[in-house]
Amino acid sequence: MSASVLLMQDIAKTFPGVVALDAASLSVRPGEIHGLVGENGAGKSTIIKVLAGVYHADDGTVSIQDTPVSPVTSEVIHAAGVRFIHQELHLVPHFTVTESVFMGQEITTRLGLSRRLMCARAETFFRDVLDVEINGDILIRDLGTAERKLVQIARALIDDQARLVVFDEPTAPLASGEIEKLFRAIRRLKDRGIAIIYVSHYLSEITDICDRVTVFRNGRDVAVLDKVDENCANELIKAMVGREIDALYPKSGHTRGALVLQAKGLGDTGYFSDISLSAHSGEIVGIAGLIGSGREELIDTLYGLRPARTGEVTLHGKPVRFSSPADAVARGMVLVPRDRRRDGLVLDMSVSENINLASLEEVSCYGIELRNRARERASRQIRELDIRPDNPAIISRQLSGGNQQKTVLARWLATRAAIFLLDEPTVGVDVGAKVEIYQLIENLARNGAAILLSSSDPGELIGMCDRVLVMMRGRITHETSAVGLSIDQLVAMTTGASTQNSAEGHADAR
Amino acid sequence: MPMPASARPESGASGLSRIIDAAPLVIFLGMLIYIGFNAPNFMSFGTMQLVLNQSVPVVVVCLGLSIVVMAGGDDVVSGGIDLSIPATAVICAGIIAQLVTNTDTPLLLAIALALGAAMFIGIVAGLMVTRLGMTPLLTTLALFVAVVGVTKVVTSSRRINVDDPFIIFLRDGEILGISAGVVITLALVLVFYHFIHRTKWGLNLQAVGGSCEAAEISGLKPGHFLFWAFVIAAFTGFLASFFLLARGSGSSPGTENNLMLEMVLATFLGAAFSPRRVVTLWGAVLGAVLVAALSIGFKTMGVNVFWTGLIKGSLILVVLALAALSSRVKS
Amino acid sequence: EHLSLSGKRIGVAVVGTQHFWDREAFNGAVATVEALGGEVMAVDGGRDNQVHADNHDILLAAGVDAVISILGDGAVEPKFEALQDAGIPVFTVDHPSPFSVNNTTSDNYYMGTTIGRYMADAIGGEGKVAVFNAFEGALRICGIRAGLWKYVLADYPGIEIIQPELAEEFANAPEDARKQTLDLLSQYPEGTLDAIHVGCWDQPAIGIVQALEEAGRTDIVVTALDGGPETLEIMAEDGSPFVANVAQQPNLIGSTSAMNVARYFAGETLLPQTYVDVLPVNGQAEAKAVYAELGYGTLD
Amino acid sequence: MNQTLKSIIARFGFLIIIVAFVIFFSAVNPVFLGGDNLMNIVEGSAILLIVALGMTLIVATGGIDLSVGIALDFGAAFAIVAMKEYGFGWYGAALIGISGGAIVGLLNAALIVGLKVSPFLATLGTFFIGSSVQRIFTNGGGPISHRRMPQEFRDLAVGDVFGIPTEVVIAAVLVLAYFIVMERSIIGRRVHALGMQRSAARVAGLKVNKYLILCFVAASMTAAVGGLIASANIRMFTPLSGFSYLLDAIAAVFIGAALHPRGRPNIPGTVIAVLFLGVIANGLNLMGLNFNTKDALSGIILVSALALVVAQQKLRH
Ligand SMILES: Nc1ncnc2c1ncn2[C@@H]1O[C@H](COP(=O)(O)OP(=O)(O)OP(=O)(O)O)[C@@H](O)[C@H]1O
Ligand SMILES: Nc1ncnc2c1ncn2[C@@H]1O[C@H](COP(=O)(O)OP(=O)(O)OP(=O)(O)O)[C@@H](O)[C@H]1O
Ligand SMILES: [Mg+2]
Ligand SMILES: [Mg+2]
Repeated sequence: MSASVLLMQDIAKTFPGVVALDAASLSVRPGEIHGLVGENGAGKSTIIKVLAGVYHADDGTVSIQDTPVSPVTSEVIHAAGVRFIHQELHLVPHFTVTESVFMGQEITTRLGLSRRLMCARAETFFRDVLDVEINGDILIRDLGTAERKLVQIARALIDDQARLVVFDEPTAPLASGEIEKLFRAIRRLKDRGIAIIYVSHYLSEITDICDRVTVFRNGRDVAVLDKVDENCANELIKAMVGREIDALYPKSGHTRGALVLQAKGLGDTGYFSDISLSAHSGEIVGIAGLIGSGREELIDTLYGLRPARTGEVTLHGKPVRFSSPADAVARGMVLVPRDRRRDGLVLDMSVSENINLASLEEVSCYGIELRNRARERASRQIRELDIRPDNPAIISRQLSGGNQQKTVLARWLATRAAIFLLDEPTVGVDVGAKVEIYQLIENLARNGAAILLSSSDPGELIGMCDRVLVMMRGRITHETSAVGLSIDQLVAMTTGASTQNSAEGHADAR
Repeated sequence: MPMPASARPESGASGLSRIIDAAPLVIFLGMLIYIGFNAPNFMSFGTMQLVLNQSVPVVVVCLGLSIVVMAGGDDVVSGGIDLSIPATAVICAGIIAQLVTNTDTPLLLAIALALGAAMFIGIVAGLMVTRLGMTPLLTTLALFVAVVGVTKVVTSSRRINVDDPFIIFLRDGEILGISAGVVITLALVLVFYHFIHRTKWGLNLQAVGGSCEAAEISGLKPGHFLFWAFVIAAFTGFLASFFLLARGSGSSPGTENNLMLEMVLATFLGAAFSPRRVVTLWGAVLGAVLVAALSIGFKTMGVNVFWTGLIKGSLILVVLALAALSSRVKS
Repeated sequence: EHLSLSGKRIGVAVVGTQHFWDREAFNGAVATVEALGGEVMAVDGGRDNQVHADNHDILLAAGVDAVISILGDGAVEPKFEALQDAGIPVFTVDHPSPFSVNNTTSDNYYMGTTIGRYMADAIGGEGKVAVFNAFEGALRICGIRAGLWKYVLADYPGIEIIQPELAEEFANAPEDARKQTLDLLSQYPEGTLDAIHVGCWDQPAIGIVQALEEAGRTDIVVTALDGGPETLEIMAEDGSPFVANVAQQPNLIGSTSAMNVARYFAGETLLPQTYVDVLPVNGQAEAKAVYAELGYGTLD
Repeated sequence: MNQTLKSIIARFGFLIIIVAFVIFFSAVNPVFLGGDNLMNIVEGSAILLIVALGMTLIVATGGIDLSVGIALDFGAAFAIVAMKEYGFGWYGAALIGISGGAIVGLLNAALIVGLKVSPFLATLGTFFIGSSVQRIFTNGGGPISHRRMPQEFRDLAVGDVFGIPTEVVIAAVLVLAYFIVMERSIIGRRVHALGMQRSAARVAGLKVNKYLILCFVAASMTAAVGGLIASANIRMFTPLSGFSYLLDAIAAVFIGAALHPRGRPNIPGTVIAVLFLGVIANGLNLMGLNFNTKDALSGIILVSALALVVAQQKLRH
């Protein structure tokens, strides 16, 4: 047996103006789960794409099973048994599960497709390998996010030729219950002798599942950890960021002000019902819940993206009815959406255009844009939030995830909104940028903003919030102070394992 | 213990949503039934056959258009669309008519030349879209203009009669008591259906249109499928030219505009009929036949000719709005 | 004469209704069928000859008692044949066909020669002439009109027809002709062009006159055919460059065709062609007179 | 060497093509470069330019408007009828004509914003309905002629302002207005944003629906201005004549967008493209070709020009 399934050495890749990879190496041993971590923009995705044959490296060598591969093309790599589970759920919504699993590798007879055979194969695969029951004839668009991820996995593995599977941030769209499903599936793959590269920003996941970890920084591999346990998180952070991070979450000490946002009996058939909540100025209120718990729909409804069927919302004591986000923004309530590439930024506009998009009046005179003022204003925000690169003219699409998220925040900070709805604000954001974003949120609260923080990261909720609301199956099942709340307790509540309203008593204790 | 897949529950709302799903089709059929009771002779075998007969050229080009839409995605502006198919049909008809009638060229040679012209158009469209990355709407619109222009040179903008027995057979012939054109078209539809829904290539083509990234990740080359979709579309234009020649007993100038409008209408109306609200082969065929039935119905009913456009346009908009509405209710 | 179509359903197929002539012939036929107590089933080809031909199938399927078919090209012939085979008599308007009982029409030969003479006279028998002539090859009646116009001009060796001939558009004809004329005028400066003729109809002439006025060119005369109310109005203006036309009576033609249907059912024998008078219009005074005579109103 | 050639094409490709055509046309017919003829080209392009301005706005919102021709027709029809039947003065008639266009825009907006029909299909529907309404109103499509219209109205088309033809002045004013709104104002910024990524613009608090309605109404009203000029040009309203501007307007917008460094629909690009189309049409007219050949050539030139502009844009990146 060879010493490594994959050996990438001194890979270099430069984009116009950006050195994405600068002599980066990566070595994966047979049958191991190999973690790959690093800040946003460290080059993780780029090296994966070099391996996939999407980008051609400027320099460096790739060998698989000790055989050099050159040139690296998607065909060769696929033939060598390397499979990719991309971060994005690239699936055709109106295709069936079977069609999606076998896309590009359909089984045919002389008469054409053998749909029944494929369907049976897919269902067997789900049952035997992934330990789930998924109907092969169901449409992708009727599936939950976790199942879609599993379909992606099945597509990569169905031909039984996989030796190395690359997961790029697979858990980003998942909630903790679903992550467990996924981990079980990954461990089963490992048991079958398949090597795995696991890219993630969640260090707890890395320490949980990986055997070895490579750390990237600025386009280089800066450390390889051969032994991974719960205690090496700090070591990882230090290698990633290049400095110690003493605390992920800023110390909070909020003074709770006036009641700003209140919802009573909010409901939308099939998604959530009877939701009552309140947020005060200077307060961070968390919303916990699995995907499908109605958390996302609730946030969208508050922001006017979806109509509320029942119930009412009051802002500053006045009842409001938002028919579109514009109404919400006009009243000082803003949203940092969970899908920043779709809803957060106009990707083909520059950073400056995006930052000014919600407050164009302020950079205009009689409706005519004052370009210099706009640019200066954007530059100021870029500097303040340390968005990199610090060029306001750069197209937002070219920014890394963390910097894109900061751009969205920068836009809203510039409007001096009073209520912030934050939907998964740190998904896909590296640890260093996370700390900065947390600090920004903290500052907002200190300055009197009311913040609703919806997240699937229990640590984040406990670390940042004053109060946490837990949603399950479209209802708020718990309301609890975050003080003294443990991650286990919170997970138990979101998954329904905990039935007693343990912390409800001290909801308003502080 | 295996966990059940958490598909979105289909109970409760499904009754209502199924009614809304079917509403576009129901409205159309309702309209036809109304016409049936009010127009003399409408509900007869003859009229049905007439409806099918008259929709034949549109059905054939609709096959091509729906394949391009399937491969390119159904956003009309940025996705796949091929407006040049009717122009291809018209130039092929022009070439065949001109050569056969005015130069005594053997029919087969004329057909071969027409096929060559169609393939050329398809390849140009395909290359411009896949290689240059031009928007299909613009590309095929411009090609439409150019091809119609060249057609004028080919035919000198004249009406050309064709009385070749094969063309006459397509017009008047019968197979098993049903008009030959209809039977041949039905066979064509079945072949295309098999090709798109029962072969690997067809499924992959749909995948490319459904999600370009998904297809790419699965090792499919979107450009390849889109290119061939345009070539196939041009081929349907070539096929349609025979039915144009048959129905007009030759080639008449100025057929392309109407054919284009009807093709687009039928194909996208077909999407409104399909429960998933996506362009499908059957939907397009159904759309073409129903629009023809409606037109003939209005004419038979004696609706004022100046008003038919208004009634047809409004009805179609109602149907499209309902379709849009129901897909909004669903999501 | 007490003709009647009561109890009869008459199909009226018209190739399109945008053009004055088509529309008036259609309206004349429809009104007369209804006045005679018949029921009308009208179909419109939207100016697409194929659709027009197809429409005859619908009339056949609907089982009408007779068909009046207005204009159209060779695509309708097999349809006429099918109608005839089914025992449904076909009456054509401005479309001679072996399968029609009767064709009611203007004398296109007379129109072509008359306008040729008028134009030649207007320019003193010599000079350069531009012609808009897109339909000569496409439609038989246009072939007759333009062909005979040229036939007459052959008698005037001093008249030269500028090559290539121009092509008017059907949709937006006046505006398109206006632009083309402006281009033409920059090519043929003052004194190098004497007349512009429209070979088969007169809508483009509206734009041609416009262009001449805009360019301030008084050295060019305009002639055309059909004599619709708009063009007669233009001819009736003082100093109009539009000097000659031959007016048809499309409404009367349509109406006559409908009468012929009634005559046929009354057992009368019809001649294959019925000619409806045309009214030559030479100059301003005649334009005013013809305008009044055709019932379009009065022009002061 | 190959590299320098590429960079030259990348930077000046389209310009080279225009210049090449100008040289070619003037070589074939010296009249082409005459002052009269150049003015002909500009004047002849005015209506198309006006229609294309509205189309640029619509394409910037990510949509398309197949009913601009109907708006143009309505503009012409409403104005002519207002003057002829109701005795309105020229400015009253102009306002009524523009309101006629607004009706078309409002119908589009209602379908697109209210009923969520896609712009392509919605405006196609409007096209059918609008065409039919014209036929009903004109008893089948007869022109409405008004030879004795007020001279002021007629001057919209044939008058001049300080020696510049009025229609050119109107087009220039509209170009300027559109340029300021689309390229320099915050409205334009918002329109571009919602055109590029609707969902993100919505979440950013832009009143997407309001802007869509505004854009469709504005585009139709602009086309109606074109209709006013068209009706003044020939002193009558010809039903269904607006359709002939549609394809050229779309082509101009997309050629113009391809000329933009980031591929956005833009006013200067549209202006250049319209003039290009005008040069081609005029030049071919002056070449003295058989009219069938002329149509074929202009179509082939259109396709090639498009391919070239896009190739040029690709080379630039
Ligand atoms: N197509 C591209 N064009 C230009 N620059 C790029 C491109 N793709 C990536 N980059 C740049 O290369 C660098 C590495 O990006 P990469 O996506 O590999 O980072 P990453 O480690 O995957 O970050 P994240 O954790 O945010 O996903 C970044 O600075 C990024 O901006
Ligand atoms: N395709 C969808 N579109 C909209 N909402 C959906 C969709 N799929 C699921 N949901 C929402 O999610 C809710 C529950 O979904 P799901 O069955 O995935 O949850 P679950 O069974 O609680 O979670 P798990 O994924 O852990 O099994 C649904 O009632 C619905 O509100
Ligand atoms: Mg990445
Ligand atoms: Mg990433």
